[in-house]
Amino acid sequence: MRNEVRFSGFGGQGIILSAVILGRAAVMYDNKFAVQTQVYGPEARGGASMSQVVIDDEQILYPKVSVPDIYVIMSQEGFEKYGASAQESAIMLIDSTLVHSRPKCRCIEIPATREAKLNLKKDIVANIVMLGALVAATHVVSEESLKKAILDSVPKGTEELNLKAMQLGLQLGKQS
Amino acid sequence: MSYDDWFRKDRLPHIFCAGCGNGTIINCTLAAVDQMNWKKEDTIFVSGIGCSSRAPGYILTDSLHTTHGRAIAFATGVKMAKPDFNVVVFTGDGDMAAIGGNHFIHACRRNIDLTVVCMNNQIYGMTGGQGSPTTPRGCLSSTTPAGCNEAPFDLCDLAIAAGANYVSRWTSYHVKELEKAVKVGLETPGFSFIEVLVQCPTAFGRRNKFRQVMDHVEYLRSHSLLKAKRDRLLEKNQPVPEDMFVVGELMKRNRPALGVKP
Amino acid sequence: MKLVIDETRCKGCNLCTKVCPYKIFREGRKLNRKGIAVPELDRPERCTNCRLRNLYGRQLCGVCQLTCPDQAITWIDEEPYEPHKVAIEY
Amino acid sequence: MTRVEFWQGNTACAEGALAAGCTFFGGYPITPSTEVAEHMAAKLPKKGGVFIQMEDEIASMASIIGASWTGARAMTATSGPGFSLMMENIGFAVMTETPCVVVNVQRGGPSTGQPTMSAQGDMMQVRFGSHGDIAIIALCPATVQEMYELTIKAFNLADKYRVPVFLMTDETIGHMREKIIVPDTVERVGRKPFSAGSPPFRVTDKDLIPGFPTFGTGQHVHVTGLTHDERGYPAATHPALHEALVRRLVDKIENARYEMADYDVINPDAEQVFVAYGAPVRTVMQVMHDKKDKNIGFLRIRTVWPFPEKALFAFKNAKRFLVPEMNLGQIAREIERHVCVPVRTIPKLGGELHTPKELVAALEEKP
Repeated sequence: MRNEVRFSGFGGQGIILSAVILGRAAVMYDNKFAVQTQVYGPEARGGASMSQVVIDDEQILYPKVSVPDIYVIMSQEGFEKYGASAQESAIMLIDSTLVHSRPKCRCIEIPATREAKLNLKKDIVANIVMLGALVAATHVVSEESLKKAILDSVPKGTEELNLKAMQLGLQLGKQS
Repeated sequence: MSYDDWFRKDRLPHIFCAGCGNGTIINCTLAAVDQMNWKKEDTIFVSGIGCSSRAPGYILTDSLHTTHGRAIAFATGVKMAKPDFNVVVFTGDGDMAAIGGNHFIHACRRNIDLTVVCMNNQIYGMTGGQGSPTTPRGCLSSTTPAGCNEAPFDLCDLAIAAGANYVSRWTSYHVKELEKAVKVGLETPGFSFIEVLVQCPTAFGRRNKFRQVMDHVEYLRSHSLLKAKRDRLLEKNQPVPEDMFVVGELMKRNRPALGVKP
Repeated sequence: MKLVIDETRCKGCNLCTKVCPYKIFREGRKLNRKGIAVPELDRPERCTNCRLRNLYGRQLCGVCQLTCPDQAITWIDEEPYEPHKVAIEY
Repeated sequence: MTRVEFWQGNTACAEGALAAGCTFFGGYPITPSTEVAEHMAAKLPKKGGVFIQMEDEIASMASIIGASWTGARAMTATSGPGFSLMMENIGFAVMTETPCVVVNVQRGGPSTGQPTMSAQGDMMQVRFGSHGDIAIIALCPATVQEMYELTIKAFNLADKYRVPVFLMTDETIGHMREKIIVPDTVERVGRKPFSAGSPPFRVTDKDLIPGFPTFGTGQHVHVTGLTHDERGYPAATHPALHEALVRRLVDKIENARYEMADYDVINPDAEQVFVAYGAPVRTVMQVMHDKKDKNIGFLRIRTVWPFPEKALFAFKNAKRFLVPEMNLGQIAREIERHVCVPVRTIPKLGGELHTPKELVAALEEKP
């Protein structure tokens, strides 16, 4: 089964890293195939940042995302640029702290930034909260794989914080 | 062993014009190299394009005759890949200061352990006498028929400002001093730059009142001002003659260098 | 020691005639096979290097050799070595 | 033991170079190839190699040629504008038969164009960009796995044929992260040994490749970009010698075109045949997978130069060749030279990969 996941937010939120972690979880620990791509360039720095992951049980041929079925949106501009056109069958996880628009498709509101700030005192891990919620809501990769991929990817010394963020995300995702 | 052994004898005589001083500079460089007791197989001569750059073709070592202006960039590759090698670059004023100016200043900045001998004939010799970045104001060349109206580069000042460890200037008349200067350059770790003003009877002299080879050599002799003398003049607040150029060891220092033999 | 000029390399620039402190070179008058007037030696015994190099065991002057752009000037050993008696003109 | 990684194309390229024994990298930052240099900067010194950031791409190319003569496996990586700057020294490498690897992560041109977008616009430049008649080898990966494998192959071909070898990839593959299986050993083919004492550029073998007289081995070889005789000495005004030299430099590559050809022929009986290299391969594969039609053939090329024209003749029933390229039809023109049936270019500019829909539309159009 082919899943196409699109992450968008503003530069500095760790949008690209989220996509890399998700792809890594699928490839390294779920024995699946994944391709991660992203928008490069100056417009992706100050403005809306976007990254996509294709996850499939089979070899991925066409590597680009054509119609995403899962969205993770973490900024209003990101929503407008990369989320507003979501088709109705898609699932969209929205950081409800930062995005006030809502799509036509199924929408899961995760107050990731607020919760990260409240519970972990660090809103920098909001992206990991969103990843946890994403996995809880869609099971696109397993929880265990996500955990390992996060540990592979985050800076040394922040492992515990990031795992807490993931747990928080999983909880929030399961509740919704 | 004398420096004569460093020539590819089957290639001599070389293609330089009668009276061209490039051969003199090759002699002085090889005499200095010979005193270093370097092995031929560990010594690499690199050059770009131009009269000066034909020099490595007459020297019995591995040699790299490259593209216009890029000699120092090629030499950087050789030296960085194999710091054991002794790498000497022959270049000219057009080759090094015009098209290769960027490579030159960056090699000085890196202070990479090369010795660069620049044969400055103040003109493009091989292409037939066009103005170069070191053609003095007022001098005639085939592209400055009314006299050069641009200011020339002071290559030594450039090298010092850019960070070279050793910088000196001599002329093709000062053979003994040049030989010593090259030797010090070879001994100094880091980037060593030796500028040699050289007569070019065919392309420069002919247009600039140095019809006879010796006239030009005599000009180089009489217009070179020893650095020590210049410094004395400055000390005494006396004017330094404007038509003279300073010769001697202009910089010797020991900044951290790149690519030095381990 | 004996100074020799390699006619096959010399291009006739006559720089040697100007740089030698003892003026042992003078401009050539006869053209050789290549059409070059190779400088001639004028009382080469006056050359310090020729006379005294073997005695001191090192190069004594050699400005002509370094200057010669065409690598045409060298010294060869004379066999058997015979010291020359010369009167030096100042 | 192989291992699985989730690598970016550019990382895979750098890792491939490290696995191939690359010991010298001279480069200059340029999007979208910079990650290759960054990865090499981090890893190469730890393996005893040398990374140097040069002042421009001209110097980068020069430095790897210099390094190569010391025996190093040397490489640089760049993109369009930098690639254009390298052209003169690429010709020098061809003339002096210097093995080296140049990675070109292609982006949209001309000029500064689209630094962060994908293109295949340098396919003709790599073949004909340097002045004079040259022959080079160019490889085009379509997956991150191939980025790794073809980089290794590039080093082997460069050493074997004594020629610059180009990894002509594109932003799509260079920037994409994908699953890759990393082998624990790789094949290395070194340079032909030099028999001491013989003239350095004398050729006695049928393959027209002289042995490599590495600097520092006492061969006193003179390397010049001028037309040279077998001793390496300039002989620039000798017409017969020049012709013989240039013909040899071209023939040693062109004569070996089938030996180094690397392509897949899928459905050789088909009437409609896709030909692709680099990123568009992925779209064609998607179309082939979705359609499952034996009447659609596919020639997937990895060695684009020298062009393996024989591969086209494998499709005996071909009525039409369809060539999706991220340019206005550069390799399509090469294909046209060899076949008598129509060649439909499917050009794509703008920096995005062809979509399967676009290829299907071209496939289904009435002739």
